[in-house]
Amino acid sequence: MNNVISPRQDPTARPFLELRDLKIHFPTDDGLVKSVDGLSFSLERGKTLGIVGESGSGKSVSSLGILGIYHRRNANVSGEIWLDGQELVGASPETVRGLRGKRMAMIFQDPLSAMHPYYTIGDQIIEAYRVHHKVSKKVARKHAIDLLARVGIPQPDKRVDDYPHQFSGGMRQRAMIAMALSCDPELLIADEPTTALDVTVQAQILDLMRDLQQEFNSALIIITHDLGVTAELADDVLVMYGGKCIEYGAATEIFDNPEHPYTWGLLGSMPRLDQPVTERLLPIKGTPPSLINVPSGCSFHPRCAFDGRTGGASDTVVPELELTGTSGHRVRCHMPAHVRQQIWHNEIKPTLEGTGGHSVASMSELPSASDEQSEEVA
Amino acid sequence: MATRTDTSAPEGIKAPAKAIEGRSLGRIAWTRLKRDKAAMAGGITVILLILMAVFAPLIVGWLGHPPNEFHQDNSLLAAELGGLPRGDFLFFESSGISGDFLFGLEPQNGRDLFSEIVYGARVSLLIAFLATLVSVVIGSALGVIAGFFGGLADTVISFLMNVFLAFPLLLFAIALVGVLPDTAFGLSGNSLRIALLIFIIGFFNWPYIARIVRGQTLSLREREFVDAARSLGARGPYIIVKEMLPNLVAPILVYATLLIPTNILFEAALSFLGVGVQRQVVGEPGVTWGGLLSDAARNSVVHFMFFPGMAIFITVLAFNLFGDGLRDALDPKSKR
Amino acid sequence: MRNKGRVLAAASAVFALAVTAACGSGDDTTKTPEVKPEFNAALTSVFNPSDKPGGTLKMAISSDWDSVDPGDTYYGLSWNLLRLYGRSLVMFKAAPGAASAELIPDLAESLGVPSDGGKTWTYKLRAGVKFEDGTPITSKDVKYGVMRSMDKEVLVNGYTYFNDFLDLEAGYKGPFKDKAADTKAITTPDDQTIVFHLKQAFGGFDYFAMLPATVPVPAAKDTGVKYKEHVVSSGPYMFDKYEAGKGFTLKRNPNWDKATDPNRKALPDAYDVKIGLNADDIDNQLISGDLHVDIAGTGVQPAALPKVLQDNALKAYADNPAVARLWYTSINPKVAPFDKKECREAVMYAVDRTSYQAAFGGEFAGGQIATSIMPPQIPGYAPTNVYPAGADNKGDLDKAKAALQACGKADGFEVTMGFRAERPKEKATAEAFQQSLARVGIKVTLKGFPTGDYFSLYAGKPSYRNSPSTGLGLMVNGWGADWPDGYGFLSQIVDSRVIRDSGGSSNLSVMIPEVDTMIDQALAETDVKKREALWAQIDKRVMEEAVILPGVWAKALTLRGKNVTNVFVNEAFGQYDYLSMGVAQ
Amino acid sequence: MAGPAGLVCPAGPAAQAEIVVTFFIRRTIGAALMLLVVSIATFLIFFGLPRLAGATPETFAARYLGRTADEHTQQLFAEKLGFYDPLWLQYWNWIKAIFVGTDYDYGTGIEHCAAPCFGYSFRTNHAVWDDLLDRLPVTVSLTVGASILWLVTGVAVGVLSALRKGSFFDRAAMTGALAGVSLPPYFTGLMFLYFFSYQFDLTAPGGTYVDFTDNPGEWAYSLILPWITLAMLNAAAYARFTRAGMLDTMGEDFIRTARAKGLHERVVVTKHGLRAALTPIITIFGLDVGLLLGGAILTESTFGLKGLGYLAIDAINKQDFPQIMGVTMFAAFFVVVANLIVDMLYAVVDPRVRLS
Repeated sequence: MNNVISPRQDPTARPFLELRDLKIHFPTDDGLVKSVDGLSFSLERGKTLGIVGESGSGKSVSSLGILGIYHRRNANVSGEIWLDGQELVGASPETVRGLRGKRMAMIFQDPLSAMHPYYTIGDQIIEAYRVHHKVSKKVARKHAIDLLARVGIPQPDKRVDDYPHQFSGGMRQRAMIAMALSCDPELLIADEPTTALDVTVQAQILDLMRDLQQEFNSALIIITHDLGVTAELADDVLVMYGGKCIEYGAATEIFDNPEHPYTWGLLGSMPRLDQPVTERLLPIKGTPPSLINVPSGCSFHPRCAFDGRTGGASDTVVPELELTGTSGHRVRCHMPAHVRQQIWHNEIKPTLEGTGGHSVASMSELPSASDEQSEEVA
Repeated sequence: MATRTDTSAPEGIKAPAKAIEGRSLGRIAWTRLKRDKAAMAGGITVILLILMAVFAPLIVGWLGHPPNEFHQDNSLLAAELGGLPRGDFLFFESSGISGDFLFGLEPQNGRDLFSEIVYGARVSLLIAFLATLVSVVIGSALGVIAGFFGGLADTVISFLMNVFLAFPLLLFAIALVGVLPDTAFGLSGNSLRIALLIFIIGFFNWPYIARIVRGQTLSLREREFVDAARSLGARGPYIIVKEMLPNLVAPILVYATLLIPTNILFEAALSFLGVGVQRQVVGEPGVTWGGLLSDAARNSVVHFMFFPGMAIFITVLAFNLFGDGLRDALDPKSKR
Repeated sequence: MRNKGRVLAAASAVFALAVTAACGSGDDTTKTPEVKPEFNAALTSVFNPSDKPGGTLKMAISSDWDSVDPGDTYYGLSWNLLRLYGRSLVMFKAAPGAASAELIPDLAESLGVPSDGGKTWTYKLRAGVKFEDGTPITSKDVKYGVMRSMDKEVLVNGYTYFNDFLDLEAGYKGPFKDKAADTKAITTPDDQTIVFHLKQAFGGFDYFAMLPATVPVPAAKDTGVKYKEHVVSSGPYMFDKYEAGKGFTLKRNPNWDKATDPNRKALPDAYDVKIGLNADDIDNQLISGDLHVDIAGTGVQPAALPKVLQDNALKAYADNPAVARLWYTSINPKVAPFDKKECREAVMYAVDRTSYQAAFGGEFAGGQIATSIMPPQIPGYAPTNVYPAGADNKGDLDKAKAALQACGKADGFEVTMGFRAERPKEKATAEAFQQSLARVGIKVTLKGFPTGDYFSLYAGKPSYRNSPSTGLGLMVNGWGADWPDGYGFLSQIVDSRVIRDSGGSSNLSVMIPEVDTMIDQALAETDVKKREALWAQIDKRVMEEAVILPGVWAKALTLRGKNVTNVFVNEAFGQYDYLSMGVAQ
Repeated sequence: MAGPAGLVCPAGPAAQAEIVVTFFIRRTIGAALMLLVVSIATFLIFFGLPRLAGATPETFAARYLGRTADEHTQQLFAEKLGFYDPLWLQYWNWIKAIFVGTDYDYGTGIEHCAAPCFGYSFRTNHAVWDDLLDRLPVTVSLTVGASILWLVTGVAVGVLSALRKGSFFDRAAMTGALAGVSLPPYFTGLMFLYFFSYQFDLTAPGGTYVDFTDNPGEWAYSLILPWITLAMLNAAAYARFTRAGMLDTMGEDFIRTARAKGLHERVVVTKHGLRAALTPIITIFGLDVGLLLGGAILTESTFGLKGLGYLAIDAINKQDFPQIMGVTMFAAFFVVVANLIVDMLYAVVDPRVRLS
């Protein structure tokens, strides 16, 4: 499973970002937490990858891993991360730090807690800019005001001196984006950029991000549990479960021909505005797997309704992430491809389309992993 | 569509075959606590100290001499040196430490320091435990009232807490012990003193418990199950007792455990300053570690300071270790 | 001022010594041989005698004392010290040994001349004595000093001898209430003569004339309670700086004329008195030589005691004077079951006297086990031991049990014992009582009281100590002679008539009409020998009543400072004589 | 693009100033109210409670008088000092004296006790205020020295421990800190005195205090043991606070953001981590200093330092009520003022605190 690369890869050139068998493990008192366990993908500039999964599936950890924000003392990291020809896992922390914020930047979930409450928005943007550019405070301030204007903050020359708590949620997220863009990064990772916002603001932010990506021609990774967001932005989609990638492909593939039962579950629980309001949401039952005691075999099998159709392999053998179809679509499932496609077309799709998806809830209301686990890897 | 909720629901997801065995908070905490060596050491020490206090007469009968017995024989105390114990042990000069007197003798009157230390645990632990109980009762009651009812009750109680925190507590406690009458509530002598100390120490520490309980109550009040109970027509007292209290037990337990060592130090401080329990022969000897230290301060004989001081230190440390461990076990967020 | 560390201090002291020695060897005129320090060397003779003036004598005390105002002080150390800046009519001779018991004229030309059968006493002042500002001292200043001292609302400390004995007019108010107040009880026929008129004959009036109240006070300079902040000197030294609660310095009084004063050597140039130092530190500084005198004169602290006793070099600088002071315990006959004499006797027999002694620090620091009230150095003392506590002084339990049987409490009883909470020795005494009385079934409950209120509100207040609910059966007590004489020692603690309902008296338990009569007899007795014999009888009679359990006749292990000259113990005070000391340079 | 509908409009500078003034006034009134409650409670305890326990106006007066005063004198004095007045009137007079002063009749004539007059001491016949001022330098010296010591060491150890969580240093420091908070200062103080002063002669003996103005060197020399003793206890507590606060802070999202910006770890720790972690520490520090300024009772009595705490114990032992009242009010005053200062400081340090 080493050669998992972008579905759209040009085999001659090295992709802009490439992960190879990335593993991030945290030894704890209770056992080894395998937050990310063998993740591989690649991404080109100007393209967008959506990483989807429940809380605790390892999506945030992998993005932090790319940025090199983990405690070297208590995290075991292996594999390779290539950014524009430079390997990051083996690079010195100082090298990675120099890239952070400059060539790769991150937009965090919940900008209220992600911004320092004691410093003004301006100070925080200026700081981000000046750490990588030797400019005067005045120049940096001008830059910050420009950025704020760029992300649509009215009266940026005044608001630049406000504190984060003086901003509304949407404005804060815009400021956060401005901060991430301060050094024109080539790789932008957005971790649940819209989760904390209400629906109308969500749309504005997503618009903004799409515009900016095009303008800066950066590679964008959107991490979310909301397939809707992915559908809006992503070129490729990667579904994570229990620290592993279980389905990976072009966005159209994933939405039209998903082959993993977990992906079906995700789609089933996605509210669809384009469908008539007839049925209630279809939640995924059970709880996400413990990252310490990952279920044997296919880690999804305890929740999988089809584990009976794998001939008993589901709880003994870890399935490989194998190609299916021709467009680079890969799935990690014991069921043969034709069986999966059959189930999708005959059993699942009709249910989703026919009865499907009015909902009040989204996946955030799914039974989620205990907060404890996600905190432990942070 | 009933089948949707079945395990064979076509959306391809089923409930876990086996529900994970529900573990009570107590069990989880106990498992965690067992793994924490320092906390266990503290806990075991606490238990030993309690046993020592309870069985003081037996221990002293076995390893020492009655705590009030004078040993002024010239072979033990050097009368010509003003009653300094004879015999050195390590750096404990003139301590009189021997197989017969494990911690040596008190200068001048030759009481067995070991027995005094053992008996000292009684007063110390009794007062610390009961005073904590007083704090917990007052603090929980006022904390719940402030947190649950809010409004005027909260304003008044919060103000009271601030007033109490603004008082120079030690000063007040000392003054109160000094000012109060000799006989009251049908008690007199040391029983009255102990009762007073318990009340005073307990009374001055309630804001610490109240603050925690108030905060917890405030957050619990917003939780669904309380709303649920209320929407079902449950009234305040019922909600407090049935819904709130069970959820408050853990934090109260933790902070009570951490209050005990504070109270031990408080009692010792009062005794050190001479307003604690007084030595008696009627009934209990009323030895206090703080009192011994204060006597020792006048003599500059090192063993006389060392053992009572270490007794306080070890006891307080044991409770602190145990309390810290308990907090970590019950409240994983504070973990390490 | 203290230096940066004892090491440094010691080094400089050594250096100073070396310099002194060098100078001494070069100086032929004072060819005094090196005085070898010795234990008790200053007890009965003058140690390191010298007439060499100069230097600063450094003194310190750990607690404050009542006042430096001669009209407002009742502390022996204060009476000892104030002779530096105040001259009373009469004083004790500044001499070692028994000689100090002798009264000699000071401000007066001679001792008092009695007339009217001892009811009138006349003193003539020396000529040419002046206050520090140069004003001549007249008999009116002496009269004023006595008059002001009698106002106990303003000058609250001290004795009431003058109030009790002077033939004051009814309604006499004193100079504080009425500036023009005057009394015929003291007359000043001329500026050099003062006459005291008493209500009753009193043969020992010279002792009253010795009291600091007869130190002259210029009425114009009197500021009542604040007078202590600047006492106007009549002696060789006057106040330089005075800081309440911290200390003061004395410098030479230019208007003091040695010709008018045969009693004072006035050797040092100045005195530096520090108040409120740590008691242990005072001992350390005495040992290191940074300090010359511990004014309290009660001896070294328990911490330093073994050090001094074990180290011969240190011990050579120590003296062990007896003090005319008895540490005792009052047995209150007004509290059941002590209303029965046998029950009191049980206590007398049962108490382990050696533990009493140990409580006060043993034989050196504490004192000698007392068998009666009057200390041996009081003239007329006759050994008596009415209730012997066994051969080894550890209590006679058989007799105690027999006494308990006799009083109907064969199984013992419970009693409360009061003591001053801040006095560790008294606390130790009370604990020793608990211990030894428990042996015969008497259970003692201890109760500590604030020192300041002990006599005025608790033990000293009859309504408190005798009440059935708060009754104190046993009360730790202590008494030092105002002066070494039967009257001076006994009258305030065995005369039932000094007990007042408002409290404050030191007599907590002695209410024997027969004793009161005997005291009156003794007062009237003009023959000294007979009078002294009478006091001894009173001592024995009170003992028989078993209302006082004598503990120890106090002794102190005191340290002579290094470099101090002319040191001796003045028996009248039981302390080093502060008037005579000098300091070697 | 989003409209500014959800914006919180920042207040203009004038409005801001007004808010600050209102905040200040509100807090000051609150503080005054608290002092009032403390003073009433104190007064009741020292002048009301003893009456219930059997004290009479005469016994109060007796404390000003010597042992020799008779009943009549005591009554006269009780009358003169107003002890026969109803309790509320006595309290009123006491409060009034603090603001406008009062006259005391001490035999030699009327003496004026200028505001702030906390009454006259029973035993020294001194204005209590003078005694308080007299003792203040000792307590201030002790507190200032010790607090600097414990703040620096406590915070340094706490930060290092947090940054090296789980290391040997961390475990050793935290074990030490737990031991530190379990050690009573009078025990450590006594042992220090015994070894460093009594045995090895390295430091000043107990009871020594030299004024800073007299000799700064000796001042420090005389206070070094008390400083260490007092600082040890608090340094241990502060190390624990700081470590916990630092761990919390370093787990905050904004630290992750700071790292994601590519800031140097040093900047992340100091500028972002410490800034947030220290704010609550400063609050506790202010309150602790306020509390100690009212008298470090245990340390002062262990070392025989004649500061406010020592005065308090002395006054209580001798039942000198006016003095006890004075010290208590003084101490409460410091605590309340410290509270006030800390509140305001917090508003400055943490922009989120709304000044309303």
